[in-house]
Amino acid sequence: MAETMFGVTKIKAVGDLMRRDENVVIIGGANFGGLLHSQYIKPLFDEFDDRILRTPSAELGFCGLAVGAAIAGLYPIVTIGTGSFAFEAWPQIVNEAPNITYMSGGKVKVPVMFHALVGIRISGAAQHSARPQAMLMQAAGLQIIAPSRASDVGPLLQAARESERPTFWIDHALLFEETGGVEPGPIPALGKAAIVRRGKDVTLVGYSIDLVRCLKAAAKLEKAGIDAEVIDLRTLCPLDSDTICESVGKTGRLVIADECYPAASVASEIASIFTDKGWGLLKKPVKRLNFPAVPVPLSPPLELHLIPTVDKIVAAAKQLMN
Amino acid sequence: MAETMFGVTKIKAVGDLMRRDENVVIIGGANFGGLLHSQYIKPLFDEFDDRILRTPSAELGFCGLAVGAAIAGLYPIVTIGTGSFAFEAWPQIVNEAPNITYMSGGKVKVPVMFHALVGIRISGAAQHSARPQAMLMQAAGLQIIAPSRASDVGPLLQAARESERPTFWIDHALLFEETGGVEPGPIPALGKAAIVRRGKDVTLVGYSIDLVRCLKAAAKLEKAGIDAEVIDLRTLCPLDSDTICESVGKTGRLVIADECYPAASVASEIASIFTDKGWGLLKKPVKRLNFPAVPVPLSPPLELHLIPTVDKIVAAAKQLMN
Amino acid sequence: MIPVMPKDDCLEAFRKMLLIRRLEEACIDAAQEKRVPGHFHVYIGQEATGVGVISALDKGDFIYSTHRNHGHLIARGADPGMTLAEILGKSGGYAGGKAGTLHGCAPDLNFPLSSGIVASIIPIAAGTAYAMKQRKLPYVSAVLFGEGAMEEGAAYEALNIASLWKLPVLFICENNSAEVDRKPGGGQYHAPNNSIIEITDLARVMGMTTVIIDGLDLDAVWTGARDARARAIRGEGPTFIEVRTDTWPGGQWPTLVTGRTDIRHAWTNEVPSQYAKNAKWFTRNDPVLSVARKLLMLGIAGKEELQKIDISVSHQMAGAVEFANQSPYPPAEDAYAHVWPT
Amino acid sequence: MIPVMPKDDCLEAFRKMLLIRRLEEACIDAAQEKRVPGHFHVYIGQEATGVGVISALDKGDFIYSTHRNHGHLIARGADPGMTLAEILGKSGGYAGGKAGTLHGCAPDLNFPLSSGIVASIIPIAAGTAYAMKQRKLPYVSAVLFGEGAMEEGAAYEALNIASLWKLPVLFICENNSAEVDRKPGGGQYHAPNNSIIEITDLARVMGMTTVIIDGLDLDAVWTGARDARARAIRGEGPTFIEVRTDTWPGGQWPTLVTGRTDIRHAWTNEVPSQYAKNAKWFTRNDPVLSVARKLLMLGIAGKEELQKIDISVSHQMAGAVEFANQSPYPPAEDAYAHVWPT
Ligand SMILES: Cc1ncc(C[n+]2csc(CCOP(=O)(O)OP(=O)(O)O)c2C)c(N)n1
Ligand SMILES: Cc1ncc(C[n+]2csc(CCOP(=O)(O)OP(=O)(O)O)c2C)c(N)n1
Ligand SMILES: [Mg+2]
Ligand SMILES: [Mg+2]
Repeated sequence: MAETMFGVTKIKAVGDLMRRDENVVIIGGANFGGLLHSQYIKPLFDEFDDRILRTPSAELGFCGLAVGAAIAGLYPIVTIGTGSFAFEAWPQIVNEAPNITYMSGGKVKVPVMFHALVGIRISGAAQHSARPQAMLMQAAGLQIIAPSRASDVGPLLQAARESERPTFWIDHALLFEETGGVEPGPIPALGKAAIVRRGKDVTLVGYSIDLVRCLKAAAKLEKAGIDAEVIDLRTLCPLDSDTICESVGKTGRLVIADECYPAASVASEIASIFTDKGWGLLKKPVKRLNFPAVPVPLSPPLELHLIPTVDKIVAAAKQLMN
Repeated sequence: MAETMFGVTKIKAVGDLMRRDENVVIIGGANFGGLLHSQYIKPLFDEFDDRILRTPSAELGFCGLAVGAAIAGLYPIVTIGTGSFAFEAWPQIVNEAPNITYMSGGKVKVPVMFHALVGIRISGAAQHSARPQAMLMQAAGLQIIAPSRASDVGPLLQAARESERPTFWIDHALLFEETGGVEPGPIPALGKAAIVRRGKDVTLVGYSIDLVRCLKAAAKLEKAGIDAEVIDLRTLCPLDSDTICESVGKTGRLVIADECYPAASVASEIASIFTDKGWGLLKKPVKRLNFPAVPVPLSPPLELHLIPTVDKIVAAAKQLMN
Repeated sequence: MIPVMPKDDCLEAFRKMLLIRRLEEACIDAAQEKRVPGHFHVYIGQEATGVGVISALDKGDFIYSTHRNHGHLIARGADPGMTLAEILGKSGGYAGGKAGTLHGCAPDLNFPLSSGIVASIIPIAAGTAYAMKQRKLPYVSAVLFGEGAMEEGAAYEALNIASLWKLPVLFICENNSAEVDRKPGGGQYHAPNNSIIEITDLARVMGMTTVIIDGLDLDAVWTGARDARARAIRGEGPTFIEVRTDTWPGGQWPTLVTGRTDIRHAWTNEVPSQYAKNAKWFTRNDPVLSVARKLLMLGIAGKEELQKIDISVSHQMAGAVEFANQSPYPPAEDAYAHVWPT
Repeated sequence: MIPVMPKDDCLEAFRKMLLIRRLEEACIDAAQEKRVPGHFHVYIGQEATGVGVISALDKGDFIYSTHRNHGHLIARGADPGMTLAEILGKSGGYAGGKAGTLHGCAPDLNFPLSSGIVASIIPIAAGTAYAMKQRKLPYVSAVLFGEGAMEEGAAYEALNIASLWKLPVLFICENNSAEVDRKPGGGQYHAPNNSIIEITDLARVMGMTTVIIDGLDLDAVWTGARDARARAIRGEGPTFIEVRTDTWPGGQWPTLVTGRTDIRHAWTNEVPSQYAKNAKWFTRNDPVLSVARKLLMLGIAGKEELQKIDISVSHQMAGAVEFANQSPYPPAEDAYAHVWPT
């Protein structure tokens, strides 16, 4: 049912932010979904027609505009479109927005939210499939949220808005049509992961589309008699190492699903926790499921072969149980 | 003595590449050093005046030009200048150059070398101190070299050139005046780290300026009776996990010095090896010395406080020995 | 209207235009059967541009394109079977299925790459021109892109450098929103989002030679590109050519809202009743029909000859479709090949 | 030449110009003692621009700058002691030492930020203009940047958007390579690297009002900015103002190659013998001396009054230097504060 789609809830959450405060505006050259979902987004854009700055294909320019608008009293939600296009605006996203509060000794705030549909969207080929999130974790001063469940999207947006931090919203093209509980939860403390399924045998960590995959894997694992605990990171910066450590302290086993390339990825960061803070908690080596270090091929069987699928998560968890 | 400066050797290495092949050109808006070092660079630029495409401040444009020149028979060495300026050219560096060979089924080569002076250059403040290397490790198809010792710079450049891979040369502003053995070594296999000091107690891993710091720390540790093994990564992609594992297999202790921000950093990647391939090799938690997740402040005492200094490396190693 | 191109070249160009049309029709057929991975952009309505420009180039010249590259590949002489196989992600494609529609290439034909990132290909093409100049080769680099690319700073930077250093590059801006109200600020695909209303004004103030050409006028496109090429080779630097085409009514999404092209409409001047609301397409905007009419008018070809060409092209395309359909998907292990050059 | 600005405003502007000069002299003193962290860019030679523009603005307007921001801060009324303390990385600076010279700011004066990345500030300033427009506030956003910024795509994109949406923004391009041979392609700082030889041509083809002003002419700058502001407030969109100044002979590196400014040279017309090779600076290029002469010529001030201003400014600056020197460095723990807003 359309009502329970993640995408629909997401659009409503954006609308709610805008209804609550007339200084919330949309800036950008895209919207919040792909071509297939414009029907769901159109009502939002119609409702707020005069609060949308429709821009040319000039990502660097309009992300910069959003920074300047945020400094001067607006709360811009920036629709970058495909995650790869964030690269065009990289100087503004990683070298302006996150530095300004610090560079002013805390006097200037940059409450802005960048939105992009990142990730392997299926047949986007090499240039339209970027996962910029791990790179963004290398920008101190930038908050990164990745709502993965419909119940979380509204509360996380609201929390990000209240934080007044420059924020990158890691959205995923394939999340739009996911369905699930939509009853919004309480507004979370930013940087607090959610345990979305309790289990005792193995910890599965995911975020965005990979969280969805982890949940599906957990269901399959249950049938195989394996009781998986599933953690939704929710925010990549701040990253909640406590919750992950707590869970692994119980299970001793960890599978991480992360569409990023392997090196210096979200998964590397999580795994590395266990060489320090989480020292001694692991009973088995960590299983990291990344997209291998290969540009994304167009051809469907090649692409599918490289994605961290549900089956791969299941297989990894089973290996850890042997 | 000027003759033994890393910077001087580096300039010679670039010159040697150019002398060997007239298709090697320089493209860019900067040179290979800061304002203080232009005297050393001028002779190179004079010698090859007609093989330098001097460009406007248009990093995105000229890095793209370099990609196109590489496709059509030149070998461009691109002088981006300060590492932060690489962000301006991000779409070309991470979403064009590394994808093209793959996108053509191996038919098109992009033999180009991007050069930038990355890192904490001292008093560069927030916007001129970027360490883009961990981000670049998230670009599959991009080779990353980081020659740290004068003896290595020529051989590494030559190896990169012969590989015909798009390559990012992570140089560091503070390396220029470092002195040390300049006798060029053999041309290394790319992706092979160097053990630059043998030791049995603790492994120190560094690259670029942090390798220099590790070596200085090892000398201090020696005086304290601690025998450190020092590894120079040399290339960040490919990354030589074998050599690191071998060393830690011996010492059981690991300190990593890495100017990157902590999350999803070079250090995270290295630490994470020990949750998988290097499982069981560590006797103690890894000590990661990153620049904390704070934009780089101008004020000298603040900046110094955040840098992974020699003393911090020494202290970390000592802690591991207790 | 076709006075300059030699007769044989005219016929060959027409053949290529028709081949492009048939290829795109085949793409749309495949898409309707959900066999095209990802979304794609057809070249219908712009055939005279790609074919006109590329016919005027030399084998040694380089060609670069964007997301809308199918027609450029065919114009360059790429094999339609391999082109379609690539679009379908098959191993028989030019890149073994790795590139797909967004990154069409034919490296053996000096067509190394299409970038799917708007404007990103423009600096790359300028760089190849620099290589030609630096290596003292008598070749140019030509890049075809949409008017949307002129909204990106990448285009500005590349044009500036090319003009400063008089690089031998042809910038071909395919303005396919020429029929849209030219008042700026629409904020949509296919709508002018540029405060520079005359697109060529930017290149002009940069000191480049600029040309504006009607995208139905094959001969003018060919001539414009030929002259630009000659200037570039003479060291006079880049030319910026804007070719204006009216948007194909079906351009937004791959359905054949004007149907499969029937070449006979060129002389029957019929508008099939189910397409009445797109009558203008049949009578004015279709470059294939338009060029066919001119060939007839000028006596370069008769109806029979045009129909013979159509039969031969359709036959060629049928073979291409067969090839692409039969071509297997690459095996999964192929995913790991070609990250690095060998 | 100073007919438009009210007399008091003229004198206040002159005072600020002189204060900027004294601040930069103090910077250079400190640099020679190796007390300035990092490299910095002085505003000497451009004082009439910053002061002229910023004097024409309202308190509610926003101002944005680049690496060359010291003069803009002072023109806005920033405290010279806090400005210098910031440059030295001291806790008494506007950003507690975190910003330094590259990122000068005075947020309480609606001067939120200077970006050290060439051109990067231009979109940000345009965004603030959008906020003014969207929030229906009667204020503008003004951004001052060098002609080098016009080489970056960021400038192009921002100008385009600002023009499309008629945002209330003043683009002030401080062209300090106006005396350099305007043949493009020099490839150096302070040399034109733009194929658009008349810099304003870009804004012009984008449909903006453009103005070119002599950077010695305080009154013309003030008037130009005032008129541009009025147009912006009336909803007529951005104005692009190019202010041309000849490069200060010592601009490349912080040494006082024309010495410490002696205001009496305005009427003695002396060129100190050790600076003979920079005679033109004394007789023509120095905006401070030039404006002083005009004030005298027009009878707005006498020599004594000018000297009195100088004494008062120098006194103020001495206090500022004292403040900055005495200000302690921030404690190390401060490094962790202000990553996030509180
Ligand atoms: C940097 C970037 N931003 C946005 C897009 C999304 N996009 C794909 S096609 C397109 C329109 C391009 O218009 P134009 O250049 O005129 O080409 P046309 O499709 O009309 O041939 C856009 C904005 C993109 N591919 N790259
Ligand atoms: C993106 C970027 N590229 C290069 C630089 C290095 N850089 C610092 S100042 C400068 C020259 C700027 O010239 P202009 O804008 O005319 O300012 P001016 O210094 O003359 O006031 C350059 C290229 C930079 N800061 N940012
Ligand atoms: Mg178009
Ligand atoms: Mg300048």
